[in-house]
Amino acid sequence: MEQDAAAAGHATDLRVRLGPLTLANPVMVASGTFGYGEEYADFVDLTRLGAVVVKGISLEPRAGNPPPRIVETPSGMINAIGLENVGIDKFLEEKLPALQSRRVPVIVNILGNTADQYVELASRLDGIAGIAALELNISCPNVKEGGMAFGADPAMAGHLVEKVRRATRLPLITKLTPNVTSIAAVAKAVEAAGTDIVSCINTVSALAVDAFSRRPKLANLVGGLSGPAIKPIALRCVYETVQSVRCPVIGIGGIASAVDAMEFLLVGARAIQVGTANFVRPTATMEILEGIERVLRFLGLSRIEDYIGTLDAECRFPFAEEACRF
Amino acid sequence: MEQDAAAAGHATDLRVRLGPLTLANPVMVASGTFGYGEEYADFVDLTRLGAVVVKGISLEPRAGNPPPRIVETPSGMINAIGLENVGIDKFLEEKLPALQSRRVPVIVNILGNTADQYVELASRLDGIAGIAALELNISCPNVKEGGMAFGADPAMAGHLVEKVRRATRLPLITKLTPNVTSIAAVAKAVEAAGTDIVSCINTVSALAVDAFSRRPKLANLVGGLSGPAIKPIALRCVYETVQSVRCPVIGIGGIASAVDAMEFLLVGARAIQVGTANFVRPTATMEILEGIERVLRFLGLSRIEDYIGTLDAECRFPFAEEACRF
Amino acid sequence: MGKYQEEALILANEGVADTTWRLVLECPRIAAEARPGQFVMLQIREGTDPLLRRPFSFHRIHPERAVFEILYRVVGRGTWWLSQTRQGSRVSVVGPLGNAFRPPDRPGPVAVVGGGIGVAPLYELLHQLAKPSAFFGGAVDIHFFYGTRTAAEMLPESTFSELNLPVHRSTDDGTAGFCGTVVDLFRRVLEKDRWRPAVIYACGSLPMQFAVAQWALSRGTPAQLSLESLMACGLGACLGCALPAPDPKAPNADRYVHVCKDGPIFEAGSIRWNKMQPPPVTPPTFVCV
Amino acid sequence: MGKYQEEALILANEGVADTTWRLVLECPRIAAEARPGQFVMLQIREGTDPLLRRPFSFHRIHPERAVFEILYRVVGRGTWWLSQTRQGSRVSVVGPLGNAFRPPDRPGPVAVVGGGIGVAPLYELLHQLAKPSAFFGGAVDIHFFYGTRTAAEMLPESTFSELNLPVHRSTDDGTAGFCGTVVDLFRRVLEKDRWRPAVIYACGSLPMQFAVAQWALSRGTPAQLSLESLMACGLGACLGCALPAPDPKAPNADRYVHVCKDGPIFEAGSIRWNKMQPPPVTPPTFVCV
Ligand SMILES: Cc1cc2nc3c(=O)[nH]c(=O)nc-3n(C[C@H](O)[C@H](O)[C@H](O)COP(=O)(O)OP(=O)(O)OC[C@H]3O[C@@H](n4cnc5c(N)ncnc54)[C@H](O)[C@@H]3O)c2cc1C
Ligand SMILES: Cc1cc2nc3c(=O)[nH]c(=O)nc-3n(C[C@H](O)[C@H](O)[C@H](O)COP(=O)(O)OP(=O)(O)OC[C@H]3O[C@@H](n4cnc5c(N)ncnc54)[C@H](O)[C@@H]3O)c2cc1C
Ligand SMILES: Cc1cc2nc3c(=O)[nH]c(=O)nc-3n(C[C@H](O)[C@H](O)[C@H](O)COP(=O)(O)O)c2cc1C
Ligand SMILES: Cc1cc2nc3c(=O)[nH]c(=O)nc-3n(C[C@H](O)[C@H](O)[C@H](O)COP(=O)(O)O)c2cc1C
Ligand code: FES
Ligand code: FES
Repeated sequence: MEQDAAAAGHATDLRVRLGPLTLANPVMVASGTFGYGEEYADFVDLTRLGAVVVKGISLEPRAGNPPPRIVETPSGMINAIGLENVGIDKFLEEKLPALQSRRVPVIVNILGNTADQYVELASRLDGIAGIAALELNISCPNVKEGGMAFGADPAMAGHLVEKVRRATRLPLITKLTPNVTSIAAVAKAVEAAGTDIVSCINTVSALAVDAFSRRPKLANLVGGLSGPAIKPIALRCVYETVQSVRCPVIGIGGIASAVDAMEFLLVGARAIQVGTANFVRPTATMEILEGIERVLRFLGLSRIEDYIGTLDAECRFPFAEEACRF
Repeated sequence: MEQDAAAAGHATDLRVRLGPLTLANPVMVASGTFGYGEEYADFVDLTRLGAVVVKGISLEPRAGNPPPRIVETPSGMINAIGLENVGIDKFLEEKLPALQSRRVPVIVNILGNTADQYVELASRLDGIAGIAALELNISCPNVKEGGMAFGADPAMAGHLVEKVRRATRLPLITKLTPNVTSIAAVAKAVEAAGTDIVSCINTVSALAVDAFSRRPKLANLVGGLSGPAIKPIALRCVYETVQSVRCPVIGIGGIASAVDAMEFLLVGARAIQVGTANFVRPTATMEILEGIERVLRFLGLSRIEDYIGTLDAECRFPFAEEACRF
Repeated sequence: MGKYQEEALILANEGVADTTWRLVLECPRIAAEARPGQFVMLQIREGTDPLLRRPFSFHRIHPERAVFEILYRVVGRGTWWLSQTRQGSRVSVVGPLGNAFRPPDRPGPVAVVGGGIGVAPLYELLHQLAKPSAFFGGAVDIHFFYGTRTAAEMLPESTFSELNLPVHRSTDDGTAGFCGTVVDLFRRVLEKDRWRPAVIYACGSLPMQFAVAQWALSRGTPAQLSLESLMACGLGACLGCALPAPDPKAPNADRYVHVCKDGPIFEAGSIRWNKMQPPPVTPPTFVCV
Repeated sequence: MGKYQEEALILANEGVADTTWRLVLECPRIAAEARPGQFVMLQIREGTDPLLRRPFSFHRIHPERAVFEILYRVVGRGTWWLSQTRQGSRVSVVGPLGNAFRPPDRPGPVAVVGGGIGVAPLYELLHQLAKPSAFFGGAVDIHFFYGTRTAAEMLPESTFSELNLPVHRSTDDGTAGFCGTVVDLFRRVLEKDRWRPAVIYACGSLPMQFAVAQWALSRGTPAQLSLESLMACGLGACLGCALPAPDPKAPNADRYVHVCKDGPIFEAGSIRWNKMQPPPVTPPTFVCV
């Protein structure tokens, strides 16, 4: 990695517009993988992130699932944290102020068991300074109620988004699950219901067991698969979503390098979130940010907007003309 | 790996019953990853396999998709072969006799664009000696027509199975796709329609692109993800399927070692298929077979039937009683 | 005190007992701030297999040489590959993480109880306890109990000779020292010699730590235990490393502490032992399948 | 002739030119049956990253010493890690795979054209061509054309001295030999020296092989080309390594040959060049991200 590349960075325009939301650059962190930001302050200059998406917040504090909560799998991990979180009161009192003082856009990921809980969360967060957007988690596979139940059905998802839409003026991101027959159908439903932005994907429903003790490796049995293993699935979901809606799409899933991030932008994501990679390299987001600039410069582009969605899906045959002579 | 373990193997009873189908052991190879058997004859004693599932066969020969057809991903690969195959006539003339002479049960994986094509394939294969079962591929994500279209909808899948059921007396395996909201719903539908056995999973729909050339890495754009990366997804699908149907289930997806195979048996699969691992280690199936015996012996079991489906999903707390004193 | 991500240089990586290796790393910023009981997250090798870092305690800290050591047991793919890594290569290290052992908060003899690879973090602790004024501020009467399954797994006696303190040894199979578990030995010595530790430090398998905790709780003796959990981040972000903890206000409600930020050093009473689950034991023969 | 899966011992693994390495493997069964033009599938390292084996041609075969060599260019993660593997370790190898170069089927001078790392399989071919009676059954008039992008990437002259044949060199940037592509050089030499090869053997980048194929097809000269494709199995089972091929009966229908079993050596006319797609070129700077 050339050091000068990062230094000369300001030549490249990394700003991205996602409907009502404008970010200084497309690199965010994914909910649940970056705590409330402070946890990474020793490794990441938080002000340089496009946005910080905080751990999913519910009305009441949640204890989460019993351990074991995580297990490693080939190029991935399964988690069943069970949405342990401090609850909205403590979040607003303790966690948000620290983040606000860092001057980075904060996106609050919210989760409820019922539509009313989502609505209440959204309206309580509505007026608050320093919150750039809400991300509706309707796609968590690790909790018994709510979560994925909403996200797996286009009609239910649309219904929920409609209600939440009325409760807040904040830009609204709806986070989709890949565990459906057609992610495009869900994306269309939530777009019609008024979401400003769609983000995908949440984790892939998965299971791990121990062949010797004959017990599940997670107390919750089933959990959510994340990390590089799911990148090809995420990329397909993002591509399908981009093809089916007009609203901006945020790409998530297995992004661990600048090249990974560029792949999502290439298929049309207007921003990306880095999740599991933060665990592997706490400095991952900074490396990705610098890498994106480097790749753009290599490609001779000065604006990231000129790269987004430029996948060339046609087959071309460079030898076609000459070879036809024989 | 202790050599004597393999030698002493006959002490362990590896026979498994899958409804009308009885296999000498639960280790099969997955369709499309083992050619027509002959390709692996230098590495594998074919007679020792539970069964060989051949590459998907259609009525007419198929050329398959243009290259590139495969791409490596983290702990996995995506393929979009496009079901290249020799067609049923050449299969019966050239490929089947070679396999029959090896005296290994042959399972024929079949695929059509229409229900009628499946039916015709099934009836043509019905009377033929040396065919142990049919596997209905209603789950291939790499072809435009047929394939996954049937497998993604419980009603359509059921309808197809019903028709094929009437066309053959051979044991009928239906192979399910993981790319659905509820694999249990599809499994129930095909069971009700008369399938004898369910196998899962086929590949996971996925995409890979090249950030520099800005082109897809597969000519077909989308392909199917396989290999260790998908094992946790496959295990979850198999578990859900086993919980929802009474018919036997065959586990497929990312199996690369004996321990992997045991995990699928543990959640209730009555046999397994080894796919991508054959590419990585041509001898994989033999190593898995020997490893299964070794693990069973370690666990003090002499019959594999005593292991199948014995997952203990309860949480237990060994210190509970003593610790309560404080 | 910060946390760092450093590319450490491997100065040595050598077997010191059966399945037990010692890794010596040049890693200036982390070595400068490391305290006994804390740990690092180590990336085994480049690429995505294994994906997650692995946690290891500081076994010995030499800030003056910009070096620290870890002692590890080969139990799975990660530690197996680590043992194959050669001197002169680099590994990525994140640390120092977690809390540290606290100095004894009351005068009197100190018992340090290590089972198996649990000796790893205790070794630096013993050094700091034994060094006058560094950790405790005075000479301490230290009794070190050290047990393994068998003699071959035991660190050689010379490892401890510079510490100049009594080492009580046990092996489960009696091939060295007392025949039995290290907790049996601990109980036996205390009974025989008729003394009581003012403070206990312990690290080892979960059943062993449970036994120590029970002993300590029943007698009201403070015991600092180094506990483990599966970890993804080591930074308090993923919330993966939860252990059940008592909630004084609601004894039956679920409440969790997190090993990487609330620990790894816990008081015996701060864990809800009746909800603890030891990890499944995979037989070593299949470790590298 | 069988195929084998062997755990080969690495006797040497050393850089021989810019980004170019030579791997010497002790691998008795495969070395005994290997022929020039064939290849092996090599597992880079234990574990699932990278998952698939990588194909490499035989660069040199010494059946009498149970040894063969491969010559490889570091272009991605797999070849990078391979270059980090040390002498004394083992790698799993599957082979020998694919067809081999066929001896020239007509008398007359033979042209061997290698571009970049494409020189790898040609080296053993040259040895067999040059050895009286081994491959061709007589002394052959061999002309060897060898081009790289720049001098630093070129194998040292000494590599070819034992072959005792004319080596025509080119570099794209003119830092050694003729300035231009190896095909430019080939055309130029033929024009100047006024001879025509009876048979051509070639290996190199796809555009280079295309140029050779066009030249050969337009003159009716038989040309054996060593082609590449992404591979999963190397055994004809996955059908992943397809290349478009002409179907004499239905010129516009899709038909594919498979590099691992129908190739890697193809006659220039057996490929449908107007449907060929060169692989995307990833810049080397980002190769190890
Ligand atoms: C704070 C802390 C400090 C530790 N200090 C040391 C030390 O100094 N020396 C030492 O040898 N070991 C130490 N461990 C345990 C060490 O992290 C594991 O042995 C190691 O991660 C196993 O990796 P593996 O890939 O070889 O095993 P795997 O193949 O991943 O698993 C093999 C076994 O190790 C257990 N294991 C896997 N990952 C972890 C993990 N992250 N934490 C705990 N157990 C795990 C599994 O449950 C399984 O039983 C410590 C653990 C923690 C949490
Ligand atoms: C029959 C055959 C013989 C070969 N012989 C040699 C040889 O003797 N010496 C040599 O240096 N190379 C040879 N190659 C090419 C070599 O296999 C690739 O360079 C290698 O697989 C790249 O691996 P990687 O992990 O470093 O690259 P990756 O990071 O996987 O990819 C980097 C680049 O290499 C290309 N590539 C990746 N995998 C393959 C593959 N399986 N086949 C072809 N290209 C690939 C990719 O398209 C990409 O452009 C041969 C290929 C074939 C098919
Ligand atoms: C430990 C962990 C906790 C997570 N918690 C949340 C959460 O609270 N809310 C949410 O919407 N997604 C959550 N996710 C999902 C991630 O935000 C992300 O969608 C997913 O991990 C895929 O991205 P990755 O592969 O980059 O990790 C969590 C993921 C992990 C690994
Ligand atoms: C190259 C390739 C070709 C395949 N062809 C078929 C096929 O023809 N019919 C079918 O039902 N499944 C096919 N599959 C899917 C496999 O049989 C299997 O379901 C899938 O690969 C998951 O198993 P694995 O992870 O062990 O490979 C193919 C898979 C691969 C990788
Ligand atoms: S390991 Fe992530 S919170 Fe402790
Ligand atoms: S690589 Fe599998 S068929 Fe050629």
